[in-house]
Amino acid sequence: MEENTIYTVEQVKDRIAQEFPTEVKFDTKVKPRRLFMSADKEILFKLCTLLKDQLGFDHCSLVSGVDWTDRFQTVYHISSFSNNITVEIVVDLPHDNPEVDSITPLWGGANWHERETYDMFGIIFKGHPNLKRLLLPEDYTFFPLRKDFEVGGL
Amino acid sequence: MYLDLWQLTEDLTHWLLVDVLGAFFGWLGCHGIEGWLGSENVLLVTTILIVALIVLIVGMLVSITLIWQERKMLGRLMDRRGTMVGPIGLFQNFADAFKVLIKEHIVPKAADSLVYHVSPVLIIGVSICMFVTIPYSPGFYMSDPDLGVILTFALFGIIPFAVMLGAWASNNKYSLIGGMRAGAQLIAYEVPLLLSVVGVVILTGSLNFFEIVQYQQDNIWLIVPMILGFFVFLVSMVAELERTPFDLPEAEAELVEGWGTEYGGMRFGLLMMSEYVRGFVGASIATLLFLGGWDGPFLDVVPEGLWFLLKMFIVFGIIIWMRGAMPRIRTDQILNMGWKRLLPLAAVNVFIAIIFKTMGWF
Amino acid sequence: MAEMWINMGPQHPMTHGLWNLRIKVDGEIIVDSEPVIGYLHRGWEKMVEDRLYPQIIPMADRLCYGSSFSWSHVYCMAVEDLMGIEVPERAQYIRAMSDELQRIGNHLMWLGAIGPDLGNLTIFLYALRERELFLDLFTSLCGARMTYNYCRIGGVRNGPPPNWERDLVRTLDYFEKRMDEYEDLVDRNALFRMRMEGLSYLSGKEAVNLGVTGPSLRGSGVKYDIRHNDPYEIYDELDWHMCVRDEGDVYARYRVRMDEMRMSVQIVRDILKKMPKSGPIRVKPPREAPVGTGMARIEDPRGESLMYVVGDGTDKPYRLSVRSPLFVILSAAPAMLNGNRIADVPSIMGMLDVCMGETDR
Amino acid sequence: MDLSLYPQAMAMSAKEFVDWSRGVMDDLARTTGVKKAVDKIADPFINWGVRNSIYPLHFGIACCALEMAACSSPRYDNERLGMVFRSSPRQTDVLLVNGWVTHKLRPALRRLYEQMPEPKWVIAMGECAISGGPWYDSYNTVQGVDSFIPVDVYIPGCPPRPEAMIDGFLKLHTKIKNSKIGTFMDD
Repeated sequence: MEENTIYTVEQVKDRIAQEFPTEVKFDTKVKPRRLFMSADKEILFKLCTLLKDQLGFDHCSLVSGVDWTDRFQTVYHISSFSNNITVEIVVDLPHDNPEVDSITPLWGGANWHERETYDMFGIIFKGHPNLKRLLLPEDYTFFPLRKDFEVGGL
Repeated sequence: MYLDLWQLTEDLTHWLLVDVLGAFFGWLGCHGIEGWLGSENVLLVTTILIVALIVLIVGMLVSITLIWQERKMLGRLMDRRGTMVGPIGLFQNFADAFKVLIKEHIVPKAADSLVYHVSPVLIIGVSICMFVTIPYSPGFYMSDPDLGVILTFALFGIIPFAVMLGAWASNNKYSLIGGMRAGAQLIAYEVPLLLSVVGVVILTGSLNFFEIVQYQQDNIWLIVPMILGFFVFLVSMVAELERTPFDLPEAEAELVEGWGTEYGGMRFGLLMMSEYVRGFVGASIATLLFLGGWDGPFLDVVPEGLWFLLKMFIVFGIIIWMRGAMPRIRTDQILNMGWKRLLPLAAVNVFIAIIFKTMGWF
Repeated sequence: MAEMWINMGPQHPMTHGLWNLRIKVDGEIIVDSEPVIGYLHRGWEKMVEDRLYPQIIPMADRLCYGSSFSWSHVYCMAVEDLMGIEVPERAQYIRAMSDELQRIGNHLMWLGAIGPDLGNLTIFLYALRERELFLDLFTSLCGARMTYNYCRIGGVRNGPPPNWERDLVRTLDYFEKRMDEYEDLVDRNALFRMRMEGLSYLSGKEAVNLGVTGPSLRGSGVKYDIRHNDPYEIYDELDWHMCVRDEGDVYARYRVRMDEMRMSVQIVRDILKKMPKSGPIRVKPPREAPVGTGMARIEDPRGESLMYVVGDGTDKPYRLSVRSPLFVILSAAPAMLNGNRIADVPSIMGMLDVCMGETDR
Repeated sequence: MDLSLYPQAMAMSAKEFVDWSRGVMDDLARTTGVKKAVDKIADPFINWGVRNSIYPLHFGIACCALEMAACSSPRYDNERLGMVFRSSPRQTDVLLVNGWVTHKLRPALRRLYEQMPEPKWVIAMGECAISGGPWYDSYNTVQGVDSFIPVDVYIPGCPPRPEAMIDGFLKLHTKIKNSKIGTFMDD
């Protein structure tokens, strides 16, 4: 972990574009200390490893999901303590088979976020140590944050 | 100036049994009953029973006042009013007592019913037994055993046993842990407690409360030579009474209500009461052994019992003050403190007493 | 004694909310632990999908009742990010000021809560006594004691009332004196120190990896405060510094929070000096949000709170996801608990300032 | 007076004997008017005692829990009214439900209610406990705590101020005063 090297947003962007020229697409939005991108689900773990080990991103802020009815998205907010940059990675998943690599082995802080996302959307995180329901009782059969679950359902 | 309880009761009994009842039966013509009522044994037994009743009532009233003192004083320490039911909150404890009287009595399904029921009885019984040994003044006492000090501490020693029984019988994990803690802590603090008393015994040469107080009246209050012993005694006594900072067995934060978690209704009331009965006894022993008992100025005007109670309330006030200012300490720390700090200090105190005795200073 | 599992909760004096800590003990030592949460889960994220944007503000207040303002603040910032709204400068100052007052109020509630945890009720009542003063300030500012409904998308609802500055300065002066009293009671008491020092060590690296943020992270010696590292509102113009302790134990976490209270007082004084006396406090937001995403994060009293909002062109959010600081910190609880004693559970957990409303959502 | 079993009393088992003698004593007290006299004397005292020593369960659920804590702060000081928060349900009289109840919590709350000894009361504090409040369309909350435990006093507000909570407890005082708590043998 190169803790002492401080990267700018541009440098991080160049580095990622250099490693993953086709798999990662950058958003056009520009904001200070923010970097927006979308990535293929196959290279997510590799991308995160790169972020953590070489670019000094040591804090996983949030893992959440979005249901677009035709596809799922998982959204990762990963920030760096040394660079003061927060990256937002959006990963598209097919609606019938939502599976993605777990990033818990990299950041312990993602553990419960992934469990919660599974709890709410039914997205499977491969390689997660303990993927069980977290907030809802174990015997629930539905995933409430999916769009086909009505508000005020039950 | 003091009230001679025994003499007074004897007169009262004599008047009641001989002059009133005896005369009545004599008028009826039942001279057998009249003679039996006037016989020595009957008079003695009745006197003892009446004295016991008076001592019990007085002791209970004092203990209830201690609860009031604690609630009020703690309230003032915390910048609030404290209880305000009745005039200056004096009736709060009676309200509590009436309430627990009618509460439903629940026995947990998996509890060991017999032991669950026996344990609070044992605790409150042993606590009330300790009234027997505490003299309030030269005239106001229940009994005057030669080994009064030993008897009191022996009764104190039964409590952890009863606590562990009750804790185990409740079939609750918090109770069990609380009971184990109570056992470990009470046993660990008996030793420095008794050792700190040894110094007093060496100096006064007696195990009788009356002789110890007489010695202090003749010479000096023992807190002066035995200041170290008094400190050790007070700390150990707080631990023995399971009060903050040593209230681990009832640690509310982690063990809900400690070993008494499953006790509700009247049994909860009794356990609460016994805690303050023991508080009264503990503060009384400190007063008798170190603070000169009923000794004090203006003895020809002020009753001696009043001096005793005043000192006792002050000692209990210090204990309440400790509760207001300190947090609870941890299990390992409490045992460390007992065995590694207080025990050596108590031993040093014994040596000091021996030196004083051999030099003939006190 | 054989090993056994103990359920601490849902009703337990240690929890300060509603959750269940399952611990496996060997005698008095904890060998394993597992927090069970979800007792307060009411489907916040699902319900807000059926609410208009302004209607969500009072609901965000109820995310964490201890620090309501900072939650509605982060929500408004996220929606402003989505809608592309620039907040007037005076509103930014007022927001930062409310944030800091909220931080003091919340830390006072925490200070009160650790009192019974450590076995002393006095500090509880002292802290609550001063908390009332700050609640009074909030009542005069926005009319409610705890759930303010004060922040607005594009600004704040109203400016400070008359005599606000006088009341605020008086309260802060009084409060600083009281801070000395707390430190007399806690820091100078050997028993409190015995209970807290050297307990539940968490190294900086471990804390970062576990996602711990806020005072707990700064207690482990990591210099990270979003107000400083990712400044929002006008924090980069104010005169303040981060409070960091290197020890990594419970006492360090306690100290960081106490220092933060003093620092908040300093920040509020600075804001009073620099705040423009007049000017707009609010811009009118559009009713519909554009298609896109917005994200905001602020330094909550408990750590990093983040909201991510997805707009789909209607007047309701398509998705609003919340990062609660305590949600992540609780997942790190086993790392802090294992190896300690049962008696330390309340002091370790109490130092985290548990608030289940935001954790379960 | 059911004395018909008197000849068999010697042959009864202990439990039967206790039940039988209790019934006899009860009848005796009723017919002779002892019960009335005892009630007349004891009822005011016991009712007063119950009124003035209400121990709520130390159980914080949500927002209102902070107001419950604030209620014991020096400014409001609920100990004036004899209220002491106890942590064990066995030693409490009032279950103060101060927050929304989720489906995961519901069995636990019901169990806490069952664990409390009679006489006991329930106070629903805040909108969420009364009717679901802001979470009226949630998939995981119970809409009103009175759907599964009987509630005696409702304290509206979101959250209610501590004064409102004290007022709720005073309402409970009135309710107890008008009830028959404190009369004997009135099963």
